Amino acid sequence: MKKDELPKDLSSDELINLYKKMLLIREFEQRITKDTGKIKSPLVHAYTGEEAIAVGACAAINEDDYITSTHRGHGHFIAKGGDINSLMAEIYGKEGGICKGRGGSMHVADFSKNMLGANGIVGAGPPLALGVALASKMRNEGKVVLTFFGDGAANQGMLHESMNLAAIWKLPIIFVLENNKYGWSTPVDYATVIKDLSLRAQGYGMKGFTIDGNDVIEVYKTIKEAVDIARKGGGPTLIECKTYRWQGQTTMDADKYRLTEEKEEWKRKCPIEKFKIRLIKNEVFDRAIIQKIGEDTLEQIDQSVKITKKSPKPDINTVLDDIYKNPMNLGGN
Amino acid sequence: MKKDELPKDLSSDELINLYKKMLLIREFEQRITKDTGKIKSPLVHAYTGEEAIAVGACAAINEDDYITSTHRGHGHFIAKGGDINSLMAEIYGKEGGICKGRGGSMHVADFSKNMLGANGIVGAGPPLALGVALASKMRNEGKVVLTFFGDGAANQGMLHESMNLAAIWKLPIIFVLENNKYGWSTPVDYATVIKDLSLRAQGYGMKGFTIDGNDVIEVYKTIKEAVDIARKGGGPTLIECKTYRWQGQTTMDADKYRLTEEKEEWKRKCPIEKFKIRLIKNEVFDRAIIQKIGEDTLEQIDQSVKITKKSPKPDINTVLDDIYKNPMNLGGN
Amino acid sequence: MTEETKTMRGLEAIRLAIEEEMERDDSVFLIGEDIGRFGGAFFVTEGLLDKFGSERVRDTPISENAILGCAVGAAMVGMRPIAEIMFADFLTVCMEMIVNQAAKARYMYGGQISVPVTIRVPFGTGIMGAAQHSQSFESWFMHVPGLKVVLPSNARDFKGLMKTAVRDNDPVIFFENKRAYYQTGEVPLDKNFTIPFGQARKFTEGDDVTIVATGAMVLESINAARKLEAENIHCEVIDPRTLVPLDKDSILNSVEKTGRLLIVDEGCKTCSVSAEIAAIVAEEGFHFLKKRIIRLNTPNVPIPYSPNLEKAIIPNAKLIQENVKKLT
Amino acid sequence: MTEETKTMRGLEAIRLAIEEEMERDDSVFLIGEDIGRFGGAFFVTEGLLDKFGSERVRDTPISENAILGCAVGAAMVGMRPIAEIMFADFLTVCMEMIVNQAAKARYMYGGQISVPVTIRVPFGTGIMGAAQHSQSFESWFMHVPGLKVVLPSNARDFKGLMKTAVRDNDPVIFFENKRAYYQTGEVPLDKNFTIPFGQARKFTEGDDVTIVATGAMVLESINAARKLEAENIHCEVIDPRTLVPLDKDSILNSVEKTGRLLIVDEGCKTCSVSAEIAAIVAEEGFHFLKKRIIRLNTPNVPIPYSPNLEKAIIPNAKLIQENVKKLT
Ligand SMILES: Cc1ncc(C[n+]2csc(CCOP(=O)(O)OP(=O)(O)O)c2C)c(N)n1
Ligand SMILES: Cc1ncc(C[n+]2csc(CCOP(=O)(O)OP(=O)(O)O)c2C)c(N)n1
Ligand SMILES: [Mg+2]
Ligand SMILES: [Mg+2]
Repeated sequence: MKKDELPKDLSSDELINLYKKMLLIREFEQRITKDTGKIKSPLVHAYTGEEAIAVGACAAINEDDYITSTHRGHGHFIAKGGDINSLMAEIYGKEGGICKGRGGSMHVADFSKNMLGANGIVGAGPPLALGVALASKMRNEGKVVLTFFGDGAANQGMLHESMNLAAIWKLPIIFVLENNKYGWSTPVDYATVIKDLSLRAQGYGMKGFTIDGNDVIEVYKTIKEAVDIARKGGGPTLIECKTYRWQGQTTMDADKYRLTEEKEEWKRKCPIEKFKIRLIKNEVFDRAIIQKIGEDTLEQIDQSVKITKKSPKPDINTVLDDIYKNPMNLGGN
Repeated sequence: MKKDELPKDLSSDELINLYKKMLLIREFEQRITKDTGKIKSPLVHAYTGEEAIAVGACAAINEDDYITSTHRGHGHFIAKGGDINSLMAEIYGKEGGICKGRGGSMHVADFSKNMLGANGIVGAGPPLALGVALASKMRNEGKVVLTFFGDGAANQGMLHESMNLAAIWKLPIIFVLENNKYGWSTPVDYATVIKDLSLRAQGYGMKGFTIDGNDVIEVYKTIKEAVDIARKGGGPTLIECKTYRWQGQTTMDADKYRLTEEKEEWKRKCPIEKFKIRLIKNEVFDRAIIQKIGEDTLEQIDQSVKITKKSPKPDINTVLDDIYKNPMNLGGN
Repeated sequence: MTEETKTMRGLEAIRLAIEEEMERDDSVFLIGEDIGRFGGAFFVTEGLLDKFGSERVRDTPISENAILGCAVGAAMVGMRPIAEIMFADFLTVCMEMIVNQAAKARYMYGGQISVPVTIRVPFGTGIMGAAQHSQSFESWFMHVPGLKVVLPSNARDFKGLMKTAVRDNDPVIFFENKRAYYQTGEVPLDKNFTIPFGQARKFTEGDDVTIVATGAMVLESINAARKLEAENIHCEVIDPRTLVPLDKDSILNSVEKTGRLLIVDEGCKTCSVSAEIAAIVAEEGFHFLKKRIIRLNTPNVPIPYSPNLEKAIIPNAKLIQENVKKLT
Repeated sequence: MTEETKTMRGLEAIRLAIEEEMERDDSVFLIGEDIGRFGGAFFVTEGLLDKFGSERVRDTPISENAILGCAVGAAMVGMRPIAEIMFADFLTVCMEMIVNQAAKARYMYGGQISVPVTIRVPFGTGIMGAAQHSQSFESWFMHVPGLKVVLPSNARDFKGLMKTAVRDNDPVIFFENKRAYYQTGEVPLDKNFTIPFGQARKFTEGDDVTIVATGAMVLESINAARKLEAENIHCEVIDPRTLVPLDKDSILNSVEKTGRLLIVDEGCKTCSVSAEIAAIVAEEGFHFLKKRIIRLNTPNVPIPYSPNLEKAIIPNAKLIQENVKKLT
């Protein structure tokens, strides 16, 4: 086996961590999918197959940088360092969930990690990300924002407004377009004429790149570069990451609109498998470590399921809590 | 004087008609501006300085082709063949107005001419134009739609959705971007980074051109080409016409945000004056005819004011008419 | 003459109505996200692509303003589009085409045109949709003159009212209750079967209390009324079926008889459908009232994800029973 | 202790409040179309650019979703933005950020954050704005839990409530009545002057009829009440000032005294503010009522352009007088 170029700014541990995180997301989603019947929600979206994007991207930013996510947010949550126990519990709708069971899969958020929320509205993350980036800029925080969105979301009006605004104000924001070839059942090549969606960046005077979203290192490097520019006041970048979702649109989707061959083809491009082989080739780790990581990962997930099961359902007496921060004054005059 | 190239498909009469229409718009807006005090509405937007776009564009389509307009719609209305008496009366809020005094300046429309309406919402014309183009396509009418919008509107989310949809379905629609350098008080070079907004067409896989919007012949020719493509099923085109509005945003706008030099500079590029000289040079008409056209135009406008003044205010007993086409059934069970 | 009917679910009744109208009238076409090959998020349009082709069953990108622009614009020039917005919650991204364009075009253009568009919108709770996939926004549209607002509660009405909506010459927003999608009912097969707008339907007769309910709350109310019969409390359950136009007469006539009014709707309480109905009766039927009016609504809270929380806030038969008793 | 005040127009009172809050708190900033050099469509923010610079007074392209995205997103991470949407009518293009994001973020994320954003929205008739520049949409937002809805009617309240809005930790939608912009009033100059949310203001005292009015209808009601005094009819004119939270107690206490209720608001009648207030009283104050409730609203019609048509549909003092008499 021959060594190839791995980024010099990443230590072996960091490289292994990328692998671990991707695997954790993968196994988490597998478990969620297996548990669909118990979770019952028809609106759970698994990130399987796209792990390299969230993990590569989040590795390229600091802990106190921000991300906004999508309806398909578990991967972003985990990649940004969110706790899988509270993630699992949330998807199960339990009191111990990160949103106390109020949000569910489509609204997982961990503000302590600056993971600013999955979002049920396609395209709603980027406008919010503008505000976060603006706040960072106005307060001279030097923090950047990654805003993830899909190929489907790319055709939402809000996206256009967001990219233009980010560009004119040179906001520290990276538009991470996860092009997994479908918006629900709609193929991206039906939804738009152009091949590479990053082309749209030109229309806003912004840089745009299209990269292999299944290559965690390529994602890491490209985002890192864009982040460096953004942090220095150079403004936003659009990065289209080509990938594929392995599962149906939701964990309950029969997925009849995609060809088996296409799915098989993409499974052969598995981002985790690909990276594993590369790390082995480069002698970053070996089969024994891999085995151990695999076991630890499953153990972690089993653990989270156990904790989730012990977590009670949310108390119905709290159902009207947390609507407002400042209590409502209803006094007479 | 030396002759230059004039389009061969336009007869002298047709060329003179372009001039007449531009002048009619110009004088109409001058009159409206003079009458601001009588009209009272603070939301009247004059087209002065931009006449070549509406006139050149509408000359490039057939009478039964469609247009959608903007808040600045008088010019489009006249160019599409609408009757200035009912236009004037509408702006005055009279019963004889084309919308019976219900719409006013921002909603002038003449559906008998397929002028589908001025619109008070910036960016709302293009989505509607999609539907009109789609109808034309589905019914094999061979009709095209020109949808006018401003440089300000270009940053509305709806625009993005509309251009993308038009492109994927190859709808017979021409996006006519009237870049008059300002969206209200906001300079276009503040509102977006790129110099030529037609660049955005690329992001949708559409052709885009930037042209001199003060040259009625250039507008005519470019639109004509795009129309021919659209009629043959070749899909949409974005045409950015660079121009300038001579007056304030509204007839009541003090217009303090623009430099006098800039205004003067653009007045020297007057589309009407420029075209007049060109027609003289080419011996299409002479001073005598020009004189006559000028007088006729003013006469027409005086006439329309007279008619307007005679038109009664709308009858308040009709105020609840025309909300619904099918009467509301309110019977018991 | 007996009516030929078939048992089917609500969503199939809508599909049947659409299919019949598309067969009847070439100017009817469908537009929306994933409505073609996929058949729609709730499978209402399943099979229609095969039958009518992709020209008339148009899948779109995720661009709700463009979807409604297509629909409203096409209607302005004589087509009869049926647009689907996948969840009522997403109306927030495309209000413009409905509120400022479709609703107003006829009036503000001085009656020059009409806008025969139908906008289909699934709404309501029951699928763990949480805050952004469970909302009931019908009262917003009741507040917008120029629109007609339809909200059927059962399979039969889905069919009859959908057909009327498509044939109507004004913009109609057609709210489809998610729970009602899955409930079965007897649906007339007659292709001329339509239900006129502005006619409420009375499900039970009684002298004691009038219950006005919409959507999923109709069935809850009927169930409550049945239980109450056993206690000798007789309720009239009235479903307005169309909110604009609203059949005030049926409501007022019933209140004249009972003197007592309970209103049940799934929207958050403030400024909901129930507010309007209460206000109408307080204005026009006050002299009939023997007791205060009671409104049962989802309280003013975003819809939570966890099913036990959701269940705790949505009115149900038990709550209706309890409140009817407060009035008697 | 006498209060130091200055006479100013409504729009200047808002400006003063904003200016004071921007001086007090660095995290307050302004964002909107043409709010900087131009000073805003109604000149509310005139002069603030010069004072605070373009970082804190941010002109934007015509991209309302991006404007509100900036505001809501920044608020989620601790800023206190004040966004301007130029006319209420344009809320149709940017409901998403208000309804599905700002209003719900705190609840659906389990209380992790709050969203201290203020959204300023001029609304109402009176400037020949026609169908798309005259609307009153406040009831839509009352229907959305998580938002606070403020609607002052005069200069003093503009100042006091704007300051409270900026300091409040929840999303506030602040409706600014166009007619009230130009009416003058005495405005306190004290920088600590604020008016708490949820406290109605009573303008006149009386035993005969309670008039609840909002926005421009408050002045019409006061004028009507003054005229009616001459006929020995004594009305209480109550302005709720904030619609969410709503000071029900003040309304109910007044109705307890008078037994008669007239509600006047400028929104189209169906599902308007007046519907909710009527419903609340029909539910909670029914036993006080001696007569039916009357609502005066703009009828369900798009706003016409011609001033005589517009005038014909907007409630005014004369109509209020006539209707008060119907109740006495
Ligand atoms: C505004 C809006 N429109 C439609 C939907 C329904 N919807 C949820 S996910 C989805 C597909 C999104 O596609 P994409 O952006 O490519 O993300 P992916 O699911 O592929 O990750 C759709 C249409 C929604 N949630 N919000
Ligand atoms: C959605 C919306 N936002 C804002 C406005 C207010 N407004 C009216 S005209 C205008 C400027 C439009 O600029 P542009 O599109 O360049 O057209 P122009 O006036 O220059 O012809 C603005 C901001 C509006 N009418 N609609
Ligand atoms: Mg996708
Ligand atoms: Mg412009």
